[in-house]
Amino acid sequence: MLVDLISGLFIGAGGLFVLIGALGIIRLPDVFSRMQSVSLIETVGAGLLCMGFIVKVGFSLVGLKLILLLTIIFFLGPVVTHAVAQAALAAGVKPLLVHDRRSAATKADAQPVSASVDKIKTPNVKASVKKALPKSGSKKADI
Amino acid sequence: MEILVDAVLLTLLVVITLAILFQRNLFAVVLLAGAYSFLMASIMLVLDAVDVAMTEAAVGAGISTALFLATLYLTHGKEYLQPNFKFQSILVVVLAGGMLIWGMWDMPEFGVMQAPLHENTAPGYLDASKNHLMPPNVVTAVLADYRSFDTLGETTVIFTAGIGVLLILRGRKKPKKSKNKAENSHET
Amino acid sequence: MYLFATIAILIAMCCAVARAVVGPNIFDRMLAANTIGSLAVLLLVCFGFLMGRPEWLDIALTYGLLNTAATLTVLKYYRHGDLSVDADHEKGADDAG
Amino acid sequence: MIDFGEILLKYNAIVTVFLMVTSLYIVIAKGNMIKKLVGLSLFQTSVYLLYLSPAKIVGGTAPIIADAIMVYSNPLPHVLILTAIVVGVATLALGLALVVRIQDAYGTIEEDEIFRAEGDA
Repeated sequence: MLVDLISGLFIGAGGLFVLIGALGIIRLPDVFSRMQSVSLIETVGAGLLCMGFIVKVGFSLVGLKLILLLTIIFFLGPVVTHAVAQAALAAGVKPLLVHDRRSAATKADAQPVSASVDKIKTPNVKASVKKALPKSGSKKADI
Repeated sequence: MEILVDAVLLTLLVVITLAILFQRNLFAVVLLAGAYSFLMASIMLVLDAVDVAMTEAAVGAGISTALFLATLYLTHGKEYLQPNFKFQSILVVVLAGGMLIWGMWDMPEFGVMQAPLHENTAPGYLDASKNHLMPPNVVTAVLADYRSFDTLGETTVIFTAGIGVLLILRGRKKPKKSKNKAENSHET
Repeated sequence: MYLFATIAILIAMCCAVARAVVGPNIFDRMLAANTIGSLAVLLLVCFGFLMGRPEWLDIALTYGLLNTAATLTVLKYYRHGDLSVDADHEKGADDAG
Repeated sequence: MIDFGEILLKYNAIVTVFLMVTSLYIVIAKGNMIKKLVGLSLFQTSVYLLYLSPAKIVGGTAPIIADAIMVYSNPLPHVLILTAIVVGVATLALGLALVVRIQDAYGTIEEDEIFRAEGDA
């Protein structure tokens, strides 16, 4: 009974964190900040979920597998996000700092073109149609 | 519950397929194909095909992606521009799709136990696994025992494909890359 | 609770797919593809418990490893334009070009 | 009023047909060889789905025998598809090798450019 309660709490919290991370994936403005919410899913979300299941099954083969899985996700997720960040930086994607956001916002105010930072939709679609393949430089297209 | 999860995953699959259709950057196409494979493997798991899901994840998301990337490297993966809308193709495709839907509409409903498919041979294999000295995994039992010659033939197919890739790529200028590719296809 | 977790993961998967489809540049897609893989692992675990047979966690392990390997392969290809390059031997070589 | 229950029960078949049709369109209408091969592998995957959907029994579990479980899904399509996947990746490798040779011979992997080169020759 207590076990059920504890594991339920863990799993619920994990689901909540996964949801928050998902919100971040669609709402945050650029790659680097999205990376942060992805790692939220991969560490806290996955960790809490696996914790809950481990508490539920106790010490058994399934529990052992869950521990292995938790280890893998917990350590390899940040490795992957780090690699993505490194590759993005090497390809010339600049992080969108607060200071940049302000200037982008004022620029958007100055120009009638809707390049507002909050509405990431329109620039996104445009940039993806325009197909910004690797070659840096053109990364200015988004936001 | 299974039906709901299944339906959501299938919808995501449709979305990704449409994205692949309209995407012009080959690199992004390969990435999306990898995501498609993961989703498809999840669907296979929901459909209770555990072994198939594992194979699909390994082959679709792992080896296929590596093969596509190797080919992109060798062919420089340029973007391409061409007229998008081809009337004849769309006509053919819509006709084929309509006929398929028409033909499949009479099939038994999803997940019904009384479908003819489930009543003839499958219970025999399940019983054999349950009562005789067969491994508990029925798929393994069928694959490695009842039809092991078939599996041998399958291995032969992979071998032949590896030899074929080697022969096709033999006379190239950069032998290093072709060897790399052949190894990739060999690992299956 | 299992149900809630499963639905949360499905919703997160929808968001990741949306990001993979819309994503302005290639790294967004890459990140989204990796997220889809991780979420598939979590979905697999939750779904196993939901259906009462949590034995196929081996497959989840396979997924997790493959997901990482695939993403790193793609990144390596993207960064160096080649899969067989030795990254340690070209320190400082800026091939971002 | 649309009957959503029936749609949900037919949803697998509908999506399977849609995937088949879309990937068939990619194969026959897109000019780039690599994209054609991506379409071909998507087509194969939708065929897997075509085989695996009827094998599922709602309420059943995967065909791995355990005590106290009565209903299993049908294992035979799984066996067929397991073979098909492996053969599929062999086909894919061969096709990609051919694409590499085509690039060597023509300098392009666009279908129309290859046709043009052939017509001139």
